[in-house]
Amino acid sequence: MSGKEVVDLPNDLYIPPDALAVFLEAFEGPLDLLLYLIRRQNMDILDIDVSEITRQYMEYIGAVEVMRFELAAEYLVMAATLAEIKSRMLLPRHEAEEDDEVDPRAELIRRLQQYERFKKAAEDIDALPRMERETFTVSASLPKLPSNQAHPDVEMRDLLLALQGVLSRADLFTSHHVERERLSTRERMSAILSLLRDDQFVTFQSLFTIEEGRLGVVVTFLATLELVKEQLIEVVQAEVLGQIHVRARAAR
Amino acid sequence: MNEENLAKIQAIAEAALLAAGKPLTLDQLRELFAEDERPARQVMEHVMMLVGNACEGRGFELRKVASGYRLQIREEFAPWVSRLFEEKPQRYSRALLETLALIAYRQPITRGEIEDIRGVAVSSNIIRTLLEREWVRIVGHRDVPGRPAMYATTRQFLDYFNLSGLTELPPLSEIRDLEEIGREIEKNIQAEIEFDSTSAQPTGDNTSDQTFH
Amino acid sequence: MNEENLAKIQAIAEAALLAAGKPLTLDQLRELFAEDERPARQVMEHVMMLVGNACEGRGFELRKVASGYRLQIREEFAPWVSRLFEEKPQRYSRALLETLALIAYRQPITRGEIEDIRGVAVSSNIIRTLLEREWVRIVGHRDVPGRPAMYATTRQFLDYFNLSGLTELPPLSEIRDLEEIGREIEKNIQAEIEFDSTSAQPTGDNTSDQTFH
Repeated sequence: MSGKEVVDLPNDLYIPPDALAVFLEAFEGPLDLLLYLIRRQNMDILDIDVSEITRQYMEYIGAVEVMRFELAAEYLVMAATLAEIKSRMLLPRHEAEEDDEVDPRAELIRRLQQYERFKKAAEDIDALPRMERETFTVSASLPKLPSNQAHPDVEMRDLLLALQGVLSRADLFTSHHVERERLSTRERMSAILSLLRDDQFVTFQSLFTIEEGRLGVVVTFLATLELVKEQLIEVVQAEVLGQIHVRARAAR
Repeated sequence: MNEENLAKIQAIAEAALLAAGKPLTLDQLRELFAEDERPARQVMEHVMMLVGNACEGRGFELRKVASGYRLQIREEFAPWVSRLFEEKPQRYSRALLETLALIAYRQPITRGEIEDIRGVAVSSNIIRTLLEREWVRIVGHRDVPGRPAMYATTRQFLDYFNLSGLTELPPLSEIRDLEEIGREIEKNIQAEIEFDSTSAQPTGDNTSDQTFH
Repeated sequence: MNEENLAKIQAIAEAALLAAGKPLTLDQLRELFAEDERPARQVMEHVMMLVGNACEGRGFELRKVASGYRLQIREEFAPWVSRLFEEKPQRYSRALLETLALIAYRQPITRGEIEDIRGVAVSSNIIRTLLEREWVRIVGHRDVPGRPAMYATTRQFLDYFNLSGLTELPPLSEIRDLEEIGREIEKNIQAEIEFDSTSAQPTGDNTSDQTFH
């Protein structure tokens, strides 16, 4: 139904009817379209021939509407704006008032200029060398890296607090039960046990270190007794008054 | 700091940049070293110069971008290297690029302000894409009804476009203020000479566009 | 094939290997070039030798692996490079600290004994972590069915906590008195240690037997 009317499109629009949709999409709005029209006419943006531009703009809008393409509302608003500027341009200008009177086109020119500079800025940004197009990230494969398990720090107070928590929960762990055994004894128990590794007997004597003095001897002795009591070691004396030997009841 | 030591730091820095696959700051590079062997900032800066020089004539180069130093393929080899990748580099729509440009040059800016300048609505898709790419982020809300979000660009944006800062963006074209326009129109009409934008005086507009953080 | 041409092919090959981030075969490298400029296999092989030589004294080296050539960070720089991937150490769980404290105060002690006192199971992870950290060691096995290992603390444990011996650990009586100060410390720690401590009283929850690596 619109074939005839499409033929009536202004020649200087140079748009085949079926390309109108594409054409519409090619513009980023009414300002973009206006800029196109201005540039095509080789007009100075600062001295727009409003009536000519308005005529072309309206023809374009008309053609699009005839084709029943959906037109963004902004295009219609701009059409109204252009019509208004055109009518104001037709009003006679008084010489005397010229200084105060603002050019009716001023606001439009400002907007066009503003838009144009960001349109240009967008092109500039698009032209910047960018990753994945002009340049690429580099990476080399990794050799075997040392295990990087960074260890958490622990404060002594955290440790004590944890213990306190256990103690207050565990009834069987009464204070006298634990406290009777001095830590030095328990430490020595561990030390003795680690001496008794290979299921071998060692002499009882060798557990003691003379340099530690009387206190050290006592600690070692208590530790040995405790180990016996806990059935962790066995003590063997082959003959009366003979050498005493000890070994772990369950060495590794 | 002797030569040998410098060479070692240089090799380590190069290795780290290759391993990281992303920009590293001077301090991140320095922190690779234990405290007792950590190079001073000036030393590290010097080393980075050495790293850069050592790329001379090779397939890659050292670049300083917003997030730090980065080794990257030289632009001249992109035609060959890009054949490695099936996917063609993504193209961005004009609408997206214009929106991005407005955010880059006019940040912080609201969507409404972008729409005012572009003269059309900005689709939510564009904003979402920019946010997802982490090229822009919301830096606050304007204290007006509706409290619209204000957008600004990110370091990732700068990194992606090979910039070390917003000041490296191509300068905005000048815009002549209205009074000036009026005078010039008159002049043009009278002299009928072709107008070219020679006005040497700073417009003041440009500088204000360059304020960033 | 002139020198200049070789140098260009070398740079492109290097760029491609770095951009690919994975091994490339000789043919994959050759296919980066348009047919009319594609180097012969022998030429490409020669170029790979040049690429390898050019890595001399740098942070990376050329390796030939089953699936082709690849550029790899030199192993000697692994200690520094690995710091890039260092994760922030997490905190030890309450369960681990309790286990450690019990081993310190009740050594030699088996896992079963620890569980008896704590009233909950001790995860293998905890024991493994303590062994790996070399704070505890196995000093023997208890002569009961299953021959459970007996744990004791190590010299490293003492060193870490700046103790010359276990006797320097506060006596248990003092720990009981901690209750008072404890509350205050607890408050501080609560923010730091990550265990759910919604209730103020020390509970037997020990949901904290979680993993922690």
